[in-house]
Amino acid sequence: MEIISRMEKDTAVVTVTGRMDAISAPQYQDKLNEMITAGTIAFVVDFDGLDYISSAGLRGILATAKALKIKGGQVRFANVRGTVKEVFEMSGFGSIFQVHESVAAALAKIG
Amino acid sequence: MEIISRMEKDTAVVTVTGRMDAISAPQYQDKLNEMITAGTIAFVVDFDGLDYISSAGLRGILATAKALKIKGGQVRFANVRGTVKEVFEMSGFGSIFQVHESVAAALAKIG
Amino acid sequence: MDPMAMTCKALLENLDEVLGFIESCADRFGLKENRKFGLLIAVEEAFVNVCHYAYGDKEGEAELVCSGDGGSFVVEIADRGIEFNVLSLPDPDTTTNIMERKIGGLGVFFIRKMTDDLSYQRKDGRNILRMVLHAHDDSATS
Amino acid sequence: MDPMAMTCKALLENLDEVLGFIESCADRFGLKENRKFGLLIAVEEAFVNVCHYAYGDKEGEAELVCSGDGGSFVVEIADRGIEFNVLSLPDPDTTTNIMERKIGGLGVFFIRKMTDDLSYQRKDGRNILRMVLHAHDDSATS
Ligand SMILES: Nc1ncnc2c1ncn2[C@@H]1O[C@H](COP(=O)(O)OP(=O)(O)O)[C@@H](O)[C@H]1O
Ligand SMILES: Nc1ncnc2c1ncn2[C@@H]1O[C@H](COP(=O)(O)OP(=O)(O)O)[C@@H](O)[C@H]1O
Repeated sequence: MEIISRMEKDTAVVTVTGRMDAISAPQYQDKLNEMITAGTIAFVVDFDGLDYISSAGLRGILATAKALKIKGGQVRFANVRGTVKEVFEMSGFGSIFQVHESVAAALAKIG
Repeated sequence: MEIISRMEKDTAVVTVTGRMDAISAPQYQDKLNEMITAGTIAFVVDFDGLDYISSAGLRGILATAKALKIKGGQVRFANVRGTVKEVFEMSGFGSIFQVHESVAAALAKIG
Repeated sequence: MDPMAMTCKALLENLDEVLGFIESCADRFGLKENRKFGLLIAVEEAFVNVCHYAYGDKEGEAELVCSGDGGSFVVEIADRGIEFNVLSLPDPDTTTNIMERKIGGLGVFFIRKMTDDLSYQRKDGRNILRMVLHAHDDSATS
Repeated sequence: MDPMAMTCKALLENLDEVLGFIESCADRFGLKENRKFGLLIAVEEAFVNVCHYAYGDKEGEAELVCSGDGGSFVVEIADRGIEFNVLSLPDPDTTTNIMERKIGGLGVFFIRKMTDDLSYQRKDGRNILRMVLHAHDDSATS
């Protein structure tokens, strides 16, 4: 798994590629926690290049989303497709999280 | 393993990349036999991108070299390095075959 | 496809090797890419659970066997840990909101959802979970 | 590194999986790239020989176990075929010219040359060949 982030104004756009499994998921959590600690509270996570996500990945997503909620922040997801979309739908994550067609659409909602 | 060939005048320059093992070695033999049947009798084989060669690979090299000898042809090798060089030296192939520093040097000898 | 087996300590650090092994077998069998990712998730969940729960504080082994059975790709994962039947768990609640939501039971739920056919056997002190994927995407994740 | 094992039918078509398994174990152990290729050649020769000779016309299995032993990476390959000790063969003649040259005995010769340490055991009806590579390139291929 590879994580790259860039800032669009005050929003962090985080691109995750590869596979988010029980070994790599903590990397996602660490990266976002680090940015939250540094003051970022708006995130768009781009899953365009993500092939695969297991329950360990969802655990990391949920934990950081909770941390963000407490700070009044938000996280939106873009390009949730294929197997990752299946997992989002099965787990209900597709309903409890904001999912967008593209990074641009997600950014527009943050405004 | 991947094999690409191009003609330099009447000489075929054959580039082999990847690994030449018991599964892929027949591919080398087939490719060269095909060209020999089509009339090519001078070959430079470029091993620059070859990571690995096993005794099955040497078997293929020897078989085609014999077929060429019978037709009065020749095969020269370029960029034999690393583990492939080790294998050539151990097996005596480094002495019974013509090995050159570069494709250009090999082509120069064919003239 | 003839059966191929891999055995290793049931430790999380072996997950990459386990998934690599399953993936190369699935590629050989010719399982389609999208079905393969679903299967890898199911195998991950099953292997991770064996790592976490099967042997308590002790160390133990996990064995994986891949085979082709007609038009189906079959993965069996076995351990010698405490008896546990994946099929006995109820489905988790997947509707609660972010703050209330706990993740528990999703692993086993994914195993059930990502396979076309799932069976469990306790035999000679071993848990054997058999996951089947049909080569053709007829009854998947329904 | 804890031992990891793989078992499959001794068929040439399984060579990719076998080498893939050994490679991922060697990577985990941290074996240097150039030493790894030498080891893969030794494993290929040993596995191919089990495929060709161990079981005659019948089918049989090969088992591979990788482990770390202090500063050394160890691969064991075992079969239940006819008794055969790799160490019993003489070195081949590597000096004859192209037309006279036959390739025979190079496989076993490579196994010996590409390993730092090699031992053979016949035990419980199994041939067990143990190949050792030191992490540090001290005594290789000499
Ligand atoms: N192999 C196993 N052996 C024993 N208990 C298990 C095993 N796998 C799962 N369990 C039990 O089933 C529960 C649900 O597992 P799972 O769906 O993977 O979610 P989680 O691990 O997040 O709790 C676990 O909390 C554990 O109590
Ligand atoms: N696993 C084995 N079981 C029985 N005989 C073997 C085995 N491996 C090698 N041999 C014998 O040793 C000979 C030399 O093997 P090898 O060095 O690999 O060269 P090649 O296979 O090209 O003959 C083989 O021809 C075969 O007779």
